[in-house]
Amino acid sequence: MIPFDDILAGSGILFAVGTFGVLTRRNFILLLISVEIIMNTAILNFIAFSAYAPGPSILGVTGQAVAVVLVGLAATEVAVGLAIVLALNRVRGSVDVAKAMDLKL
Amino acid sequence: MEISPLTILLVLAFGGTALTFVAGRSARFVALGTAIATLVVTLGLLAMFSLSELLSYQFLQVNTWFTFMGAPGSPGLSIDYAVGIDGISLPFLLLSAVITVATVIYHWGEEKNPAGFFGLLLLTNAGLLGVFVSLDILLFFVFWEVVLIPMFFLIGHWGGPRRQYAALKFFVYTHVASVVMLVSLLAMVFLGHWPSFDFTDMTAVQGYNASIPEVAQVFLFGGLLFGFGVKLPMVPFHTWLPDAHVEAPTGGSVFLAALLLKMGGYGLIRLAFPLLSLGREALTPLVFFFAFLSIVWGAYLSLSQRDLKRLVAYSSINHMGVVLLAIGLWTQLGVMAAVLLMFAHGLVSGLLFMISGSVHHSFGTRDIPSVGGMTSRTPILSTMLMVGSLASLGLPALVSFPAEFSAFLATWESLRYLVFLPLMALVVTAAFYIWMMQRLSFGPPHGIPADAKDLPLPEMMGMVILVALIVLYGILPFLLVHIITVSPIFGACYPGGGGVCPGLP
Amino acid sequence: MTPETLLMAVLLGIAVVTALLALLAREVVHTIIWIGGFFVTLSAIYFVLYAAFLGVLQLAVYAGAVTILLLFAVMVIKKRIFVREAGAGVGPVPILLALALGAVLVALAAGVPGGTAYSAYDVTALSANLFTRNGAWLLLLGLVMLSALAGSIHLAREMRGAPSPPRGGVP
Amino acid sequence: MAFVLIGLLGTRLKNGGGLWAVVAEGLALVWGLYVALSEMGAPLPYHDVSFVWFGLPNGTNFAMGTLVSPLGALMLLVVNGVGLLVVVYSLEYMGHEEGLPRYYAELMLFLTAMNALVLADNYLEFVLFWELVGVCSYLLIGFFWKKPEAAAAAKKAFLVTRVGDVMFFIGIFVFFTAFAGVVDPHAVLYPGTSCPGASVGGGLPWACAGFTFTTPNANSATTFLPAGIVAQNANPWLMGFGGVMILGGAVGKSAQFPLHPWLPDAMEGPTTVSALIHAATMVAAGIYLLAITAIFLGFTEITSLIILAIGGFTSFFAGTMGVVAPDIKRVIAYSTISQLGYMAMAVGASSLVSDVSGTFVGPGAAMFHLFTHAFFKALLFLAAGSVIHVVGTQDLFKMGGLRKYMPVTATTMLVGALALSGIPPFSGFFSKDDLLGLTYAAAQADAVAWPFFALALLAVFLTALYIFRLVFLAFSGDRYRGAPPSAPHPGAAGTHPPTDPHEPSWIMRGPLVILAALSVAAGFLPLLPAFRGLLPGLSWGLFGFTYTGSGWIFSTPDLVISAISLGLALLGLTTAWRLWGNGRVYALPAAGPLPRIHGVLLHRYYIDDAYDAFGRSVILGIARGFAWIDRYVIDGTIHGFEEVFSGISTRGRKLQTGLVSNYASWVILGLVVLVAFFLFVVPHLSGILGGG
Repeated sequence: MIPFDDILAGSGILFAVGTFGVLTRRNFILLLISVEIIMNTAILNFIAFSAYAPGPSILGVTGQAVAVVLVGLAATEVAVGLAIVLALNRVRGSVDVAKAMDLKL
Repeated sequence: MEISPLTILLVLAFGGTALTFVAGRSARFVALGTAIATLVVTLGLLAMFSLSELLSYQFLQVNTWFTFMGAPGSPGLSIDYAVGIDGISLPFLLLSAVITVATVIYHWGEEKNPAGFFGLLLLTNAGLLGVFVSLDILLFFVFWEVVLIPMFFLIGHWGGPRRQYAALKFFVYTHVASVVMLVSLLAMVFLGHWPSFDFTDMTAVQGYNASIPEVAQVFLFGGLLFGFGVKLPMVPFHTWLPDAHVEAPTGGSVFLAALLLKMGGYGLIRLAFPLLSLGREALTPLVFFFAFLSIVWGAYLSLSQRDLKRLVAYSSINHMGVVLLAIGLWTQLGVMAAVLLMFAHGLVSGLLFMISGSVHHSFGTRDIPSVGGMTSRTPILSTMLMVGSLASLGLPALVSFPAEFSAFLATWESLRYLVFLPLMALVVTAAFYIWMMQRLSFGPPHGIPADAKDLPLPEMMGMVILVALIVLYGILPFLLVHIITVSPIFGACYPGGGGVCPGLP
Repeated sequence: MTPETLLMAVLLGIAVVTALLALLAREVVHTIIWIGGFFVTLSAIYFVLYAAFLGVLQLAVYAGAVTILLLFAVMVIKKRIFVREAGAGVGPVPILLALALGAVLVALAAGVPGGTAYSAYDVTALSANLFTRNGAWLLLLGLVMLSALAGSIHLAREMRGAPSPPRGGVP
Repeated sequence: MAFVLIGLLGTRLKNGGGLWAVVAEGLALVWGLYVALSEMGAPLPYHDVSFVWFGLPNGTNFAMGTLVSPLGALMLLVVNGVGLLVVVYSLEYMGHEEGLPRYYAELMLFLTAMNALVLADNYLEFVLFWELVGVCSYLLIGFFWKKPEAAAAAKKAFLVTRVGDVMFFIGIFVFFTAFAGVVDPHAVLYPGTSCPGASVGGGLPWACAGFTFTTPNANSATTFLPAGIVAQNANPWLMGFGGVMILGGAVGKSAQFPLHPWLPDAMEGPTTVSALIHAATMVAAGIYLLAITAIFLGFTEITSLIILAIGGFTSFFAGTMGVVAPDIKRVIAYSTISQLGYMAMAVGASSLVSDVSGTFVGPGAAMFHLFTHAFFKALLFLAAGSVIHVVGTQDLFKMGGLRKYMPVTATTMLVGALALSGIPPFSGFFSKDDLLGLTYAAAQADAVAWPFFALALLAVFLTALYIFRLVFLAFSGDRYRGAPPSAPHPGAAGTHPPTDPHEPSWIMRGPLVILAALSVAAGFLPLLPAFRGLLPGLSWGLFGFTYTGSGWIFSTPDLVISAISLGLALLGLTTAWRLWGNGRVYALPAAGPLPRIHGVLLHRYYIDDAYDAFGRSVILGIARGFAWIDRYVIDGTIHGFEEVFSGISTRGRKLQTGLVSNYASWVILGLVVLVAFFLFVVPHLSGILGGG
């Protein structure tokens, strides 16, 4: 008997933690890490639901399959993110997002 | 997997578009090649089209693109790549292909970034083909948007002095309409619990929609009416049209009037009217109101215009008002007339906008009072103007006549004495064309620059193609009508077609 | 409370704590250590949920590769990149928002009943699924990775001609 | 036989000169004669070819085909006979103009359309060629397009007839629905004709019933008439309405009272075109329509009375304007309107009479007058054309004494004038006598018709007055009033300065002589039994003696009417001689009511001005008003929205701090709200939207 509500609640809290990081940290690397936390909660949910699906079913395996894809996606994202960090550091000499306010109109 | 010819058509159209974009200096050859290839495939479809397959779409190809899994036990919702045509979409395909060929030829001498220009034209065409063949709501919407974007750039980059304003107005109007349309379509799918987004089986879809309560249907129908009506355009949502037409380059105007407006009417016939019967019944008076308003409004506004392009633009509003009226009647005669009239209007308004463009090239202005007696200097252009005007006001033996006659006859059958209203507007329509011709073509020449030239060959070729079709289908309308009536909307109404008409009374 | 429930609660608790510590740590190296712990904890949760392959994947990709990558990035930048967060920088709004989000998500989870996890998905079933039915996604992922690769290289190369950064401008 | 039509079209496309046109038209005439002769042998309509023009799944078919009927055969004779002579005449008359290929092309299209109209077997086809005839007349009237007046006249002709066409459309719609789709006028005129060639086109319903609008339920022409009467009884209002609408079409085309102003203006076209329009093609189409649909129009008495009233009034009304017009062509134009009024009156009268006696007399009298009128009107126009050709002006007061320069023209013109005024033994007398007798009978049946009968008699006087005014002003006397070599009338057809007026060549004189001979002979044709077969219900009378086909019947009222009309005509003739004969030019008294009346007549009762003012102020006013609303109200509303949104966004852009964290905050806030919405609100909504 797996307590799915616990898992979902836990992943919800983790999601909130990640969000907190995104909202408050100004270091780009930490931002990246926060996003990774959020990503992982999503993967966790997929796995939880795949386990929750009754029986050997297409739905169950598909959940895991999607999770695999997501792991790959998240890894890619880290790679690109770090490339950006390097570029940012080279151009601005800082990885502080507050200083990279190019989005302002 | 069976590949439908329609898929080949789409691949051809989009592939040719891509090639045109990168073709650089030789873009016009690539564009013409693509356009002609598209036309050939369309003619092939015309030849292969079966007149006896009355109840289903032809050249059907349905592949599930992906499926949203529903909760365990519920069927889920699939998005399909579903294409197919019937007699209602085939004329539009033909129109689209022909207009593209004619426009490319007309613009043979385009100087300003031809690769971009022809590429965008072809992209519009490809999107239009997609709209007319797609039988899945999301696919339909995707192609719908594909059509709108290149037109924005055509107006905004190649247009006249106020092109920025016009392009933005066009964009905002059509996208607000698109959003409303999309929301209504999605709501229809969800509220009706469709198993997939495709609507290849009209009877089945009508069955799903029967479970939608009337209140919701009225809202959905209203949303679709607005979404398609802006495109049509119906008064009072029409003011984007004159601006867009006036500022757009000639080819853009031709596409706008001849093809983009038809998307609205096509959407109404394909989606709004057959699928939402309760909403239709409730809102039909509103449809008639808008239709009459558009007819009268368009006619009178044309009369007050000085700019030739604006005049033609407002006359489009008038004609599309008749189309809306004919669709609104929702009888066999009415729907047939609407499709025929849209086809006719596509050819005729395309011709008239080409003429307006040529008038502008030759005389440097489109202001009607400041040019006169052009018959003596540019007889060919003047003749074309006369043919176009006479065709537009419904001269027999030209394609508009059977269409308008049927539309008004159908109106009489359903609405009796109300037919006076559009018919009186018909007199005004005749008045503004005849008056325009009197001022532009006849009388002693004035306001004609010394270097005014008659039509260059490419422009004339473009027009001649359209004139030939206008005459052909004017004399032999059954060539088209026989096709139009082969559709699931008409299908079961044939004797021996099953007895129950799912679509039309 | 079954042992499984207890185990799960403990693991989730560890995950939350490590994640928080990672975000609140003062040194970036500490952050990376904590986040490594977080990844390992998640991998353990996957094992408990009978998703063994995912657990291994998590260990290899996240706890291994990603963590090392982060560390590597820190080393390349070669600065005290950890910017000390001033207390004033964290207003009440983000915290409140995060709390609200957490509350909403927990409320969302509350209605879900428990169930028995199915244990028989082995790597064979997974790969069969992944390479047939969901092959398109894998293909798509490949494309994304390829373009990400190209993008990363481009980002690295782009800066060669760029004006040199104002060195020493960093506190 | 449609082959010949196609041949005509083919010729039209490639012809560059008039000879082709002459050949084509000659062939058409030969064919018309052949058709007419065969119809005389067997006076029943028959179908030739037909096909579905387009059709619908529910069985509604719109067909095209040819139907040869006695009336149609008569019209073929008229159209192609006059057409041939006009084309021959054009060879010289138009010889010096620019754009001849265009002229002949349009002329041939005009004649082709008219031929096809006559042969049309249903209303849709009829209206198709009817419109085509209208457009051709538009093009031909505007042939001298450099003249602003010509362009304006062409516009007027098109628009005024368009109003009539719109009514005609509605009339067709009415009949289409009232008769369950079967609308074949010929089947009514000749009861007993049944479904010939039912196998044509695979035995579809339309092959029967006269290729008409048909529906699956009503495909038998033989049962048509009773069904029609049932329909009439069921809804007399609708039938009357439809009849009036059809009449509207005919009124527009035949230039009857409210819609007449285009015809005098149409004189801006070449004279040959005027001859064609007035004698054989355009205006005749309106009367032909009235004739073949007379049975429908007669369903309600009020419709018949309206027709009679319009016709009678127009005949008088146009005559008054003809008396003062200074332009030679306009005088003849008014006479056309007046004579068409007679024909319309006869159609109305025949319906009234048939109501009383229970048998349908048919519009034979009207068609007979159309037949004779075609010849003498073409004659008058062509003679006037030859005068204009020679003297270079259209102003009657600048002519005079032309008889000695151009005796042939003068003589033929005189023949035409005598025929027009109805003086025996010229053809106009016989046909007009029939009309008046019929109207008298109608007046006995319905007292409302009396005033119009009186007006028609007055019009006889006026006819003689104005036509002899023309003849005397132009030809009599010794003095030529034009100041030779006057500047040619601007743009008048084929002008060269008249240093010495002389007769034109035989190419122009030949048609005049032929037409003059026909103007005499046409009156006696009804004595031939074969010819009578073409005109149902026609009687031929001479001073009270009516020839019935087998013997003579005498009736006193007929004698009285003949005598009165002859007396009035002679009175008009002598009055004209007193006022304008022998070189006199009647000068108006300076005082009294006459100058004022003259002014009103010269301004055509101000009707044209009223129409112009209506068009300019009301229609254009509405248009400008709509344009204003479009610009300021509708677009203004849109721009108002724009203001609001741009105001919001100006404020909103301050929220764009550029800090990623802040953007993220908004995203999260949105997420929270959305999730909360779905969690707490949506469950309550689903009940409202009915599932989902």
